[in-house]
Amino acid sequence: MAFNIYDLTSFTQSIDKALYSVLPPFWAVATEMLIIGVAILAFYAVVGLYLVYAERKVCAFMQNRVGPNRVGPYGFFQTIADLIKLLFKELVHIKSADQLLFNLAPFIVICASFLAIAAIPFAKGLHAIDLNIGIFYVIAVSSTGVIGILLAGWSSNNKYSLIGAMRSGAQIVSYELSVGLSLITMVILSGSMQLSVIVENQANGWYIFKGHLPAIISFLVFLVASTAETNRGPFDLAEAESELTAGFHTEYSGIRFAFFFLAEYMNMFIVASIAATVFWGGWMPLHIGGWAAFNHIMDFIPPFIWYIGKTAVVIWIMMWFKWTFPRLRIDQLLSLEWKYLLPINLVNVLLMAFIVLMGWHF
Amino acid sequence: MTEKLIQEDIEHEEYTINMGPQHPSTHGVLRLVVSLKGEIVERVEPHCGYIHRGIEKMCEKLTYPQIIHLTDRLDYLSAHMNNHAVCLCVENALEIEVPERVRYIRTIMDELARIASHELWWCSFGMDLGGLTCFFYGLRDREKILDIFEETCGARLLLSYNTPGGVMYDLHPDFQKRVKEFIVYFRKKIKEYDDLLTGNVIMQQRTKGIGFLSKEDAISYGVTGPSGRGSGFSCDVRKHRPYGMYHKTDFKEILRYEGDTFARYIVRMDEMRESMNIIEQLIDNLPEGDFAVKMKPIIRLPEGEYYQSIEAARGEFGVYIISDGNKTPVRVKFRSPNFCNLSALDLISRKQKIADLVAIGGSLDYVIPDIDR
Amino acid sequence: MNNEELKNRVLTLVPESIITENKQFLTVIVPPDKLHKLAEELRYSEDTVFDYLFCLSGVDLKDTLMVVYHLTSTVYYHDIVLKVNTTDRINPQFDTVSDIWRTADFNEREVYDFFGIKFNNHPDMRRIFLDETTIKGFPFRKDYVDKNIIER
Amino acid sequence: MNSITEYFTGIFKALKSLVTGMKVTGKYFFSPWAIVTQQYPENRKKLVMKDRFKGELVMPHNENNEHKCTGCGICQINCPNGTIEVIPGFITTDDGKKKRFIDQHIYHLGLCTFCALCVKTCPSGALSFSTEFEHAVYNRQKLTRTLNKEGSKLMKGVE
Repeated sequence: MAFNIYDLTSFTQSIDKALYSVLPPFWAVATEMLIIGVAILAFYAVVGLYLVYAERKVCAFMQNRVGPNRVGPYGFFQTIADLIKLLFKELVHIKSADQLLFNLAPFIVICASFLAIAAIPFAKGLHAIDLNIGIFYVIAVSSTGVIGILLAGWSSNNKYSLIGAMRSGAQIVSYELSVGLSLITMVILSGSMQLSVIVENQANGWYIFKGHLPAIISFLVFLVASTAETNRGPFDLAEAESELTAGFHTEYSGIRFAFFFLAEYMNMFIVASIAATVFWGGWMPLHIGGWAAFNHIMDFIPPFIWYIGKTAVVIWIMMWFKWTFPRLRIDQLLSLEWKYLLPINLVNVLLMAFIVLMGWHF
Repeated sequence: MTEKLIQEDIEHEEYTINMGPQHPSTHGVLRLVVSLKGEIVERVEPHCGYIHRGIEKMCEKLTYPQIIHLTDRLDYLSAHMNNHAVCLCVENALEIEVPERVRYIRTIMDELARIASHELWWCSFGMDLGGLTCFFYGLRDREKILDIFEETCGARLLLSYNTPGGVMYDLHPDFQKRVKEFIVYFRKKIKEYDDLLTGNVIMQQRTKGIGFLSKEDAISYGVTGPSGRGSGFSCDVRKHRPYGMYHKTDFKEILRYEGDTFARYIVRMDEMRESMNIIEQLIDNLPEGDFAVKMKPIIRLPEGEYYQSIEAARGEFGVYIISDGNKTPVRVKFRSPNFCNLSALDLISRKQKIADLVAIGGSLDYVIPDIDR
Repeated sequence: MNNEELKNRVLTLVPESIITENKQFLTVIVPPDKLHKLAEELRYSEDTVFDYLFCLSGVDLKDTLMVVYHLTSTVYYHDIVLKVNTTDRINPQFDTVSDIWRTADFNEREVYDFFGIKFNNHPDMRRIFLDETTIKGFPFRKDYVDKNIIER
Repeated sequence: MNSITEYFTGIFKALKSLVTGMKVTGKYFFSPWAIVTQQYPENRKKLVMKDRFKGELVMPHNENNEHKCTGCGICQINCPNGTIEVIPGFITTDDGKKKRFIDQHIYHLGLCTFCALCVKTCPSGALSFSTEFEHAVYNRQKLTRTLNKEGSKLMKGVE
C-alpha cells in the first residue's frame, strides 16, 4: 500500500481495491461509506471544537485579553471540557414547543453542514466524492441549513426565536444569490464545476491571480456573502444577542445547543474551504511563474498543509470581520445585498465572461 | 394592564415582547414591554422598579454625612458627582466656604468620573450595536481611571470621597503625575475609538437619523445631559449654574442639533475630549491648602429647603433637601437624569426597528439604579 | 424677568397665592384648583416661558401632603418654585401638569406611587415602581408602617 | 450621473472606514504585549494593593496586643448600616470611678458599604482599613468578626 503524502490517490484507491477484493461489491461500498462517515465525523468534531477554541483565542488577542487559559496548556482542552459539559447538561423540555420539529431542527442544521463536507477536496485524492457538479452540490446542500434554523425558531414557541428565524430566512435566501453568482464567476473561468478539476487548473497560478480584477471582486463578494450565509458577525442578525438574546436558539440547551454551535463553526469551515479551493487553489502549492527554485520549495509542503493553511487564513479573516464590526440592521443587510452585492456581481459575471471569451486571463 | 396591552395587540395584529428584566441590552433590570409590527416598534412601555431600594426614604433616617454613601448607589457610574451634589447642597445650606483646593479636587475628580462613565457608555454602546471588541477597549482604558481613584479615594466605583466640608483624604502624592499620564494615554486611545466605531460605515448608518428627539421635546421631557445636548438643548449645569471650579475654567458646552442617535454619540465623544481639557487646565494649578474644613460632629441644617443640581455624566442630577433643623432631613429628593431620559424613550423609538431601539437605548445611556433609586 | 416682576405676575394671575422668597428660589404656594391655570400661563406666556420642569417632588410634612414643582426657563434662565398642598390624606388630588411638561408624566406617577397623590386628567395614573398587588399603602408617607422594616 | 458617482464613492468610503477599523483590531492581534489581563490567582504573590484601598475594617494592634479603642461607640453611631456593634464593659478604677472599656468590637463585614465614616470619625484613631479584599467565605457567620483580639488591652496614653 503506497502512501505518498503528496498524492493520496493511490492510497485511497488501494483501500478501495482491497475492500473490493475481500468483500462482495455491496458490502464493500457499505464499508467504504462507514469508513468515510466515521472519518468525517471525527474530523468534524475535532475541527468544530478547535475552531471554537481558535475563535476564542483570536478574539481574545484582538481585545487585549488572554482568552481561555485554564484547561490544559494555553487552555487547549477548554472546548473539549465545554463539550463534555454540554453533553451532560439537561435538555430543557419546552412544554408548549412543537416537540417533533423542536427536536428535529438541530439535526437538520448539522446534517446540512455535514453533507457539504463530502465534496470538499482536502488533498490530492483525498475527498469523499468527486462530483462533476461539486460547486453546485455544495451550494445546494449548505443552503438547506436555513430550514433547520427556521424550524428551530418556529417550533420553540418563543417570540425572540421567531424573529431571529425570520431574519435568518430573509438573510440566507438573499445572500445565497451572491454566493452562487460569485462562484459562477469562477466557474466561468475554470470551465468546470468539478472541484478537483478546478484545483488542478490552478497548478500554474491561483485563480485569484489569474482572473484579474473580476476574480478579486468576486473573492471579496464571496467573502462577505458567505460570512452572511453562515450567520456570523457582522451579519449575525439571527442570533443578535444584544437584541434577541440568542435568536433562534434561545430555547435550546445541552447537546442540541451544541449542535447549532458546532454547525455554525463547521459552516464557517466549509465556506472557508470553498473560498480556499476556488480562489486560492485548494491544496495546490503557491507557484509563481519563472521562479523554479521557489516553486520547488513550495512543492515540498504537503498538499493537506496547504489546504488547511489557506482555509485557516480565510477563517481568520472572517473572525477579524466579526470582532471588528458592529452588527447591521435587517434593512441594511438586505439593501447591502440587493443594492450593492448583487448588481456588482452581475456586472462581474459579464466582465469575467468577456475576459474568458477574449482569452485575456493567464 | 399588561394583559390589556396584549389583548390590544391581538386586535391590532401586534406582537408584544418583553425586553428585560433580564436582557443584554437594557443594561440592568429594566423591563421594556415592546409592541412590534414585524420588526417595527409600535410603542415601548418601560416598567421600572425591579431594584427600587427606597434610597430617598432611607435618607430620612440618616444624618447628612451618612446620606453620601447612599448617593453612590444611585448612578454608580457618576458616583463622585452625586456625592458632590449632596455635599454642595449641605455646604450651601450651612453657608460654608470650602477651601479652593477642595474645589479643584472635586472638579478634577468629577471630570475623571465623567470620562470613566463615558468610556463605559462607549463600550456598552458598541456592544449594543454588536461590536463586541469595543467593550474591552473601553473597559481597558476605564481601568486606568479606576486605578487613579483607588489610589486616592480607596475605592474604585463607589467612592464616597466627598464629605460635607471637603474630601475624605488629601490627594495621593502621585495623583498629578498619574492623571497627566492618563491624559496623554487617553488622547491616543480616543483616536482609536474613532477609528474603530465612529467612522465605521455600519455604525453611522445604524445611528444617523435614528431616534430623533427635537429640542422642544427634549426640554419638555426634561432630557438632559449629553442626550439633551444632542438635540440642541443647552442644559449644561456647569455653564448655567457653575459650581466647583467650572466658572474659572475655559470649556465649551458641546451642542449638536441633529437630535439623532449619532448626535448623542458625538456629544459624548466630544465631552470626553472637553473633560480632558478641563483637567489639563486644573491639574497644574492645584493650590496648596486644607482638603477639608472642620465641621461640627453633628451637622444640623437650618430649617428650610435647599436644591442643588450638578452635571452628572448622564444629565442634571439634583438634590432637594427639606430640613426642619434636625440632624436628619425631612425629605430628600434626588432629581435623577436617567428617569427623565427614560420617559422620552417611547417617543423617540416609535416606528423604528428593534435594532434601533437597542441603539437608542444605548445612546440614552440609562443606568437602572438611578431610575429606580 | 427678575423675582419682583415674577412675583407681580403670579399675583395678578392668582391673587390667592402665597409667595415667599428664600436665598435660592422664589416660592409660590398655589391653591390646588389654580395650579393648572397658573402653570399654563407661566409656560406659554412670551415673557416667562417656564418650559423646563426640572424637579417634581412629592413631600409629606406629617399633616400636609405637598407637591413641589421646580421650574426654569431655557430662554430667560429665571426660576420659580410652585407648591401645592392639601391636608386631605385619604384621597389627595391635584391637577396634572403632564400636558404642559411631558416629564411630569413619569414624575407624577412616581409621586402617586409613593405618596398616593392622585393627579386628575393624567393619561396613565398607576404605580410606576412598586407592585400594585403586593404593596398596600404609600411607603414614603410618614405614617406608613411596614412590619418588614427593621428599625436600627 | 451624479448618483452613480455617489454610489461608487459611497462604496469606497465605506470600504475605507471598514479597513480603518480592521487596522485597529489587526494591530492588537499582532501585539500580544498589549494584553492587559491579570491572571489573578497566579499573581497573588506580586499583587500590590493601593495603600488606601478600603478592603475591610481592622483594628490595628501593636506587638504587646494593645489597641487604641476606648469603646466610646462613636463609630457605631456614625455607621449608616449598623455594621458596627460596640459592646462596652465597665471596670472600676482604683480611685472609684467607673471606666468604660471595649469588651467586644463586632464588625459585620456583610453589611459594610466601606464609606469610611467610622475610620474618619474615630476620636482615637483606633480603626483603619486593610487592603485585604478576598472576603469570600462559605458561611455567613464568618463575616461577623470581633475586631479586638482576645485579651487585648487599651494602649497607654489613649483616653
